Amino acid sequence: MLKDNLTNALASLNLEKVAEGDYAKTGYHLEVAAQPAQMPDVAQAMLAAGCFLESFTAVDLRETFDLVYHFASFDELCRTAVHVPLGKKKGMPTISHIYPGADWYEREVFDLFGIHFFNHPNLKRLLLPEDADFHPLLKDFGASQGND
Amino acid sequence: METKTGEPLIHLGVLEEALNLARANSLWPITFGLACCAIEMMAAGAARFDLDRFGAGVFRPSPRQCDLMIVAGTISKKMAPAVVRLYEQMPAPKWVMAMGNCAISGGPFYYPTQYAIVPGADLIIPVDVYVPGCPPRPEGLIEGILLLEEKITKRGRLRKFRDAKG
Amino acid sequence: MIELLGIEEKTYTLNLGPQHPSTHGVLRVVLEMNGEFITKAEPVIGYGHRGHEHMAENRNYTQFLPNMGRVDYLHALAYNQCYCMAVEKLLDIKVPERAEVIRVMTNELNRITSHLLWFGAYLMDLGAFTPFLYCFDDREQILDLLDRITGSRLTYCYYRFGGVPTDIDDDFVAGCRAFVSRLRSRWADYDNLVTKNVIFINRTRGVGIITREQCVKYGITGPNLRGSGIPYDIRKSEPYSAYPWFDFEIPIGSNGDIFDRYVVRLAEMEQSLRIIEQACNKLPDGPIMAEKVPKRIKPPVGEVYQAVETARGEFGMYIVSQGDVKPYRIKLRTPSFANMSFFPEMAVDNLVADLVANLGSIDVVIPEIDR
Amino acid sequence: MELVAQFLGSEGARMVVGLIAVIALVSVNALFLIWMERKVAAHMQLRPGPMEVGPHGAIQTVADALKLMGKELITPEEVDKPVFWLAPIVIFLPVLLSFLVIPFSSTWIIRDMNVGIILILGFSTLAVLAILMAGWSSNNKYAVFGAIRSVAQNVAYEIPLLITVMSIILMVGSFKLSDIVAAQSRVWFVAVQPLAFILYIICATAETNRAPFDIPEAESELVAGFHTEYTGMRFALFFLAEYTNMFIVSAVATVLFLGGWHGPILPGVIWFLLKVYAVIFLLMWFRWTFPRVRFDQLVTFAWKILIPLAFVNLLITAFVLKLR
Repeated sequence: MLKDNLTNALASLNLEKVAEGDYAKTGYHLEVAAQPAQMPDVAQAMLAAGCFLESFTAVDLRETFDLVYHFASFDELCRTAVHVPLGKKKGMPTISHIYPGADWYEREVFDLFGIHFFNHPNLKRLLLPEDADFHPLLKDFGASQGND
Repeated sequence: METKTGEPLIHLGVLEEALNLARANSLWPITFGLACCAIEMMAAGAARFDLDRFGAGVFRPSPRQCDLMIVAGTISKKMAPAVVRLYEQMPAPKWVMAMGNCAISGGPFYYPTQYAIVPGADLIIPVDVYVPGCPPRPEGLIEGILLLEEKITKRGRLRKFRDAKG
Repeated sequence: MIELLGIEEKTYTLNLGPQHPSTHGVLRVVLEMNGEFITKAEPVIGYGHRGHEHMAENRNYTQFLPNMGRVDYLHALAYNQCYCMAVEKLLDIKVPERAEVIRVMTNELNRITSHLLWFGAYLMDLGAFTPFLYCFDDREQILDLLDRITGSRLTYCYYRFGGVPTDIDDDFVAGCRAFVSRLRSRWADYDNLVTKNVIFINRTRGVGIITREQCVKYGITGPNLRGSGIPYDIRKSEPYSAYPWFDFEIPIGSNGDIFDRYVVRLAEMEQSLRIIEQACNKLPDGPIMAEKVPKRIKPPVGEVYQAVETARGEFGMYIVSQGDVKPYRIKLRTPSFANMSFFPEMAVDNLVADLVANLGSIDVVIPEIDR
Repeated sequence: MELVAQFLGSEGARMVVGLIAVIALVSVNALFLIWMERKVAAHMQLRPGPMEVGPHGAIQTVADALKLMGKELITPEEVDKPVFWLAPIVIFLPVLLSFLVIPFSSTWIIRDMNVGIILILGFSTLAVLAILMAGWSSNNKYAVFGAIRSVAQNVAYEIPLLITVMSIILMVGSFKLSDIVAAQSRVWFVAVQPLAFILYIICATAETNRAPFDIPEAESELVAGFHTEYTGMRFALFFLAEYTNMFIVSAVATVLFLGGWHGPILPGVIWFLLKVYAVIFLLMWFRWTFPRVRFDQLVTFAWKILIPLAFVNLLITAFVLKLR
């Protein structure tokens, strides 16, 4: 079972939380919470287990960011959600050297939230024009910015 | 030669009318789609609707060889300079059709704090015909083309049809 | 030879797009070229960025519903369905059986339109114009059917939280049956015109190979993945809606080249026809809307991830609810985004002609990448 | 001067009439062919094609031509101006001159030169020069691509074309087009030399840059190829040259393989034109059926398959002729 394998592999990483998810409610089989510095190790473990990075995004919780990585596998139904809390004005280690597909996801998050990723090979705006000076998905982006 | 905005230097009467008639019946659009509406534009050129019947089916990929720019879809702020540039690359006389609500006014994507789109093609280039819809049906696009013909020749099939209907 | 002559080899940049006939909209690829060979390809995306995710935070749940048809306008109903399912999961609504079957039927019809359009547009990329028109002719038949019950031709917004708003009638079922037999009779034409064409085979065999490892690293899904021989299809691996009730197969390729992807897409259309046929035969009676759908959608605090299989691959929606009438955060995990991020690796060391062939073969919809 | 006077004296009137007829034919033919292409394409694609301008869109191309004449002529700033202006004229001249030697019937021929076929093949090479000029001077990367591809393609396909034609010339023993037609009064050469005919049609498609060998202007790859930057009438000249070129290669195919003006009942000219348009229809059929060949595959195909085949064909022809 992939779920058990993953639980075992992640157990050695000393993470905050590795728990079974409520699949019927959230769609996760495994819920993980990790610190920013632990993320590359988690990604390495995921890759070793044959999982692919389904999606990566951030949620602006006003005081902090919540970074959410979703992993799944082509062989077995097992979706893992990894939540990483990140303080504002802090950076995040990249996992794009482990999952090249994360390259664009991280650029997108940088673009829309302004989160910096350390050691990212090509961290520049992805969706917005290069001369844009705002991060639209921050919760305080609103009446003052944008136009019209 | 004449420019789009100014009056022609010399009026050539019948020749001018013949030219306009030719122009109206040979509107070559540029292969240029921005979003959803582009699919309906393709559908209008395809088997069932066939824009080619009106001589408007020759989609040219190079702006240098086009007469008509169909702005089919949402113009994002990133894309806006490219749209203007394409318009400038087209040789006069040239026409622009705003297809779909996004190109007319920003459509469903326009709201007070939006940051991504240009609400309306007419903010960046002059538009001759507006075809509303989200997306407009191919019939709508054809009507737009006929309206443009009417605008160019000051008469047209469409007007005749409308008059007959009363 | 060049070294002998003492000529310095120089590369140059070629800007493909944002307006280029083969970029299917507004993609720009900055190419570094050595002669006709590509040494580096960097896609520049965002020319179709419309801010769907920002919009979601400024709309309530129902108001955001029409947006889904505009994320990926070619397979609008799958995106529509994903959003409905995600919200239904948040609200704990169970959709009636009849509605689920109707959803599957319309969704599969829509999948065929998407594959047909890919087929035509891809052949147009390769320089054959006529298949495009053939496909559009077939596609119009489906659009007629869907137009009758959904009211639009392209950007459908047919599914609602809890079911579907309008029921289908016998005419629709009869129309579906007629369409199934019509499209089946066309396969021979398509095969003769394209699949057996030597030029087509030469251009697609052994070109643009995607390996299993690359799929894992980039998160490639959909026919691109199945062309590489991995039978991963959300409809089977994580069955949703009415799919478990139907009998269908997941076609896979073996080499992972363009030709395999092409064959997989054609075979998928046939499988969709099978699903539609079965659905026509065993359409259950009953209500089409769940009973306890609240007037005001206000899900409890929580988060949900819902995935569906679209024509391009896995579409996932991540919704964070803070118990408000507006979603707190909606993330759209679009398949083309992941598929496209692999493109630079695919394009390198190939000819420009192959670049066009590769780009077409991964079946991207630009506004879906840019959202 | 004396030479010119002498030339005009003996053949002058014929030449002047001929040239006027050729120019008329070229324009009418191009207008007709473009209309025909659109109609053929449309009917193959389950649609009606031009319908509204004239009966069945018959004067659609007249409208197109008039419109193109009225368009602004843009000369982009960065182009090499003299070359840019010359290219459309240069591409048009050789195709015009080729008409001099085409035998429409035993009498309808402007000048029956004894090197007719060589003249046509020679002039057809000039068209490549014009494409190169157009692409190079445009100072546009896509256009340069188109130009370079065009040169490589034409060099590759001219060789098998020449060798194939050579096998026919061996059989007739003359470069004169009327002699070649006369030699087919009983059996058309397509029956004697089927392989040569196929080779010729393939090479002719490549020579005229038409699908599946339309890579110099490959729409989905190079936008519009070598004429990306051309507008209005200049672009129209390229268009006109393409269709006239089609007429010429089809006329040569008719002369070499399909018995030229020979045919029962109807006058020779009609038969000749019928055959030419039948070949053109074949070329159109190709275009609307096949996908585009990739550039390297195209060149490989020419060098590795067509040229050896053409040589084999030539050798067999020579051998059989020697035995007879």
